[in-house]
Amino acid sequence: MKKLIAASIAALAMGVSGIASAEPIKIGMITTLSGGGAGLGIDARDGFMLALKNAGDAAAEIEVVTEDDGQKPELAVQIADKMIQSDQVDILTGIIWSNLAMAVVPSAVAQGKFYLSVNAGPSPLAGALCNENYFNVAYQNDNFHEAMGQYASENYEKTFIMAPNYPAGTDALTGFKRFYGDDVAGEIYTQVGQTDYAAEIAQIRASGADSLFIFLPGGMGIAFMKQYAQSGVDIPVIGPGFSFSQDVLPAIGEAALGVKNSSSWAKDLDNEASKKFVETFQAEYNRLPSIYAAQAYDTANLIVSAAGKASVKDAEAFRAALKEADFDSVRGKFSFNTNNHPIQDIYVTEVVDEGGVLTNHIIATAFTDHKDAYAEQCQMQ
Amino acid sequence: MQTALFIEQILNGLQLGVMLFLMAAGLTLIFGVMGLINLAHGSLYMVGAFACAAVAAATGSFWLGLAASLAAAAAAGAIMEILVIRRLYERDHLDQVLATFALILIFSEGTRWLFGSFPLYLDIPKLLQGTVPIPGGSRYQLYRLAIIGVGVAVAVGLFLLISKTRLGMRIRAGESDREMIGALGVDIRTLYTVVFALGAALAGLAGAMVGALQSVQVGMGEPVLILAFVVIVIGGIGSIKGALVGALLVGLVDTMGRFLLPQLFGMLMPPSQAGLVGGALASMLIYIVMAFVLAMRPQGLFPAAKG
Amino acid sequence: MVESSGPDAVLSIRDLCKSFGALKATDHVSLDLRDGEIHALIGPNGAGKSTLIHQIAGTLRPDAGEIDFLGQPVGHLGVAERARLGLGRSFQVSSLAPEFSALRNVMLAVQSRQGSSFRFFRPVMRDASLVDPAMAALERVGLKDRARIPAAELSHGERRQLEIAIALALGSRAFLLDEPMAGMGPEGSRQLTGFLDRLRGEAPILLIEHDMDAVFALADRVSVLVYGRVIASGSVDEIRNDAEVRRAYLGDPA
Amino acid sequence: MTISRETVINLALALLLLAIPYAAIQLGNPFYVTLATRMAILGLAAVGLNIALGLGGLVSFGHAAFFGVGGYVAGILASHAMSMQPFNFGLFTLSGSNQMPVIWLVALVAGGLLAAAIGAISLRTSGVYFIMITLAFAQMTYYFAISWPAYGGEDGLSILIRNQFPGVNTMVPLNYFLICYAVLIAAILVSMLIRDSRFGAALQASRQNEVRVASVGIAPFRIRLAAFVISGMMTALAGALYADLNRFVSPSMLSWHMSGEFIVLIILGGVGRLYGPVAGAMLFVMFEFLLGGMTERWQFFLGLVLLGVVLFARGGLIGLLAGRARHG
Repeated sequence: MKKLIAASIAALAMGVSGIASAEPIKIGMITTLSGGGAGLGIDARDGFMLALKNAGDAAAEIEVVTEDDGQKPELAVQIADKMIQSDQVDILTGIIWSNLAMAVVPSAVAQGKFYLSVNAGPSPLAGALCNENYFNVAYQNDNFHEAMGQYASENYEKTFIMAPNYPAGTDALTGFKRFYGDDVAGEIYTQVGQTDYAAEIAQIRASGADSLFIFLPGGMGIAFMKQYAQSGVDIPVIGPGFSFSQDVLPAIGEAALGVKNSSSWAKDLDNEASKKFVETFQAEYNRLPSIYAAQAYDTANLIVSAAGKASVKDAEAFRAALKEADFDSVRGKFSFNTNNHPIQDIYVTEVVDEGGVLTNHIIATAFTDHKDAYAEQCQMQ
Repeated sequence: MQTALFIEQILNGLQLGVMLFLMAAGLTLIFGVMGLINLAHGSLYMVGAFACAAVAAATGSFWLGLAASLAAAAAAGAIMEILVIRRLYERDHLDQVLATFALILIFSEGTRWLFGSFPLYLDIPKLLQGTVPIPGGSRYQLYRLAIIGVGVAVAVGLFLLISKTRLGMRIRAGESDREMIGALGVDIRTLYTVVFALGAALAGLAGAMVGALQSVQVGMGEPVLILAFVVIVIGGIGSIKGALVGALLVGLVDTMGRFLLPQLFGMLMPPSQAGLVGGALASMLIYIVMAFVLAMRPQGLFPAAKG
Repeated sequence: MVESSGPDAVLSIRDLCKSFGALKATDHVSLDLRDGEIHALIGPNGAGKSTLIHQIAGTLRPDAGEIDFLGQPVGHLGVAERARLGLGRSFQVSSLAPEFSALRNVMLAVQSRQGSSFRFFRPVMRDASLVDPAMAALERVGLKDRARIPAAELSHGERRQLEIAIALALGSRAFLLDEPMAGMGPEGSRQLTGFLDRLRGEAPILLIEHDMDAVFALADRVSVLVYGRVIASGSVDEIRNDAEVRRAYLGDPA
Repeated sequence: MTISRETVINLALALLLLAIPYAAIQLGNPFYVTLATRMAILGLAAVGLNIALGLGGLVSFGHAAFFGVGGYVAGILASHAMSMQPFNFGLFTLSGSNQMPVIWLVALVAGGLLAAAIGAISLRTSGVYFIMITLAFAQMTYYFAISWPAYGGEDGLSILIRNQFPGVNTMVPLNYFLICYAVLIAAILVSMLIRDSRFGAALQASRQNEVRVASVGIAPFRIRLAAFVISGMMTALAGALYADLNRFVSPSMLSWHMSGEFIVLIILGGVGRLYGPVAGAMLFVMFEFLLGGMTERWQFFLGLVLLGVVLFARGGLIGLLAGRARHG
């Protein structure tokens, strides 16, 4: 009986969407294309579209609607409602920021839609709030901080740590200390959106630390690095990759040279998929790709691989196809943990000057086949 | 080492205070003379920063940029006054709030239109780069000392302007009796435009100087505007002296709060928690100070003759 | 010049002082208001008459001195509390709710007299316990026909009448009237004089007035205020013949 | 008794708002139901503000504080209900709730308490001081929400499943619209009663002439404080509904742009008009949606329109349609 109903609903759905030979997939991409964080969203969108283009015929039936969330959670929710109710998308993706993801993802998956994260990986979605329809193709937020904690524990004695006073900030420092230990030279939480770090720099100078770990995304990091360089303090800086990725490096300028940071991908990573990605991205957009573009590129390829195996209308089969992660990741090896979050290697990279362009080169591997710390809390069957 | 840190933090507080004074002085002057509340003052700060960054990028000279920021903010202020603000003097505060709120939207979105969403970058001039030694054995950034110096110079200049010059006499007359000054034969419309442009130029100057330290982006004026409001509410609206005292108070309280509160809580709880609680409390501290001042003196520390 | 207040004093003021900087606006003023009388307060412009009224009503705080009303000190009370005790006041410059009709202005006073303004649901215009007394007060001052006109549209004289209607509606135990005749034509002044004459039976009036004809026609007692000091106090005849008053105030060269 | 032109326009507006979602479903564009719900909720918030601003002349630039507190009440109660963790107050514990009536009640109380605290200090001042102080207090709650990590801080707090109303499936957009619409109409009726009551008389009189009110024996401070509290409560209720509409709360509900928007709604519709806030909210949301669909620069044009309204059309939409306001 149940099967019969399911079958007739499927028939109905097909009736609505129009019967096509290959199963069409409609993807709603909500990302940040305006405002201060637009650079990240634009990179993600471009990386995603590039993958579909490179996939050629395999992606012919994939349609993408893109909308700008302006980095505002309410707007993102409104767009998600509209995409689900009016555009009737099958898959949502594209959100850069954790707070927007927390606003959109739980109710989207509760309505039976797939959500694939190209960047944000807030801890609740990896743990207690995990969902079979939510796949994170990027990282769990703590991962890069954990890698730096690991690196610092091997290379430094007294690290001073600093992050903004908001959940991603506390997660960052918690993640760092998970592998470094609690014995830090100092720990400061700054205001979100703070633009002047004179008071903090004074404390860092006075602390006698031998290294400084910062997590200050976006404009905060740019402002801090400029002021830090001017202050005459010469304690080496380390941080997660987001603060020193390709999109922000030109803004920080020389002050970033030599900074060690962590990433799951860098453009000198030696594999075929990565080489093709970097090459075609530069040809298409005439700039170097960032980690955001790389993750979105992988996300699109994951969808293409799943679409080749199952119809998106058959949620169960499509979910299984996604979970296989049977695609050529630019990160080399990539698989999903029980909570649908990545198992991947994380590298330590260093900012170098490559013929006048600042970029990151891999110098070490911090973790091999790293899993996040929240999978145990995920009750997903 | 602790003394050095303390001195450095006090200097940081002074620098923030001085920067707030540049904003608050214009706001309070405009309110004192014209009785107008201008929410778009933060937009003039932004205009100054963008003008400085754009000109500095084009010419390679921070100093030309600084001159441009003064000129651009003063011009934007004068145009704003002539086109819009002039019609608001006789209106109630509600209309003034609304119209200047509309101006913020226009300025912010207009600037984004012209310059794009990405922050512009402005560097500290070569001359002021580096640090100088301060008592206690530490070093302090030269540029921040220069900002303090500029702030003190502006404060002295404003004081002289208002107490010694003809323009100052007219401003004082305008503050005490708007009709009398008309009767004296002063062209009141021009006076208002000049005062508005002066306030705008101060805001633009602040924006340019701070822009070099931080980043130049759309919306940068709004947090500063709200701090400036707190400053003039504490100081007494319409009083330049109040603006100075209020600005220094807010600058010092904010900086020292962020510095000392986490340490204070650190005596009671583990450091990571102390950082969170102390940080949360520090971000509200100036508002608590404001509430306290108002509970004692509803007209602020230096109430102007009229409100 | 300090006079003792009789046992029937409704309002009595002792040694009131108020300075604005160097200017002594009120300089050890003592006076009282007895049941059933009209006590006129006269003096040249700037003598401090309005400042005195402000202190009695509570809008200004005196620097020193005492104010007793109905046998109890009121110096520490606010404007609203004094008004609720029964100190009714009219203003030198008309002070009304301009958008409200004459009727609603008076109803506000009735509402205050009845106690709570914290009633949220019953529409006032359908509340006879408010409308009827207010109409009655308007009728007494001759404004019944103008009840529905917004206060802003009333003539100058009508606003004066409205202020008195408000004081009436408050059920005041004493009236402080600050130049009620100002801006009225001769006919209006004559009518108002007659009205105030009858009003004194209801509650005593402390009257500030420039119109000397009205003062001399109405007042039981007159006090003369010059440079913040009461220089003379007595019956109309005594004041008319007081040399100091003639010199200081009426400009008599003698 | 004749029915005034304004009453006719008010009725027409109320019916129009009610008609939008039904038309949207007929036209096969269910997203407009969400837009209409937004109109109703923002209208409710502005109806609340209008009690302080329109009737009392209290230009509060900090009503986002109440809106946000209402939102956080909904989010926090729901998250505790979801995780089955009761609130621990030391001596006793209280469980969370996902029932809208309970949430609304708590939101009203929380909004009222916050308004009483802010009002008690702010109302000691007037004019520009009042505007700036209310703004500053709202900023204080904003920074508090951002830096207090227990309930999401800057990230905000998700309500996974919309809270429930007895007997109604609130996840159906039309049902939720009807709930919000009913609350809006009830709030308008309450504010009408208040306007015509003794309290309303004292409140409106103290806007027109504070000294007069005091001199007839009514203390304006207490009247204003009560009005501010009622106003804050209504706006907090709107915040709780808004949180459930988005199934998400974040500090941006507390930002000063939000406070500005509420004032804008009132001005667009017409100050002191019963339905002004509703007319304003309908205009604003429509404007935001239509212009936002056409250009990313819609705020620029919103600014121009707003400037035009303030400078040249002070009566707002209802003023244009119904002519000058009359006060009985």
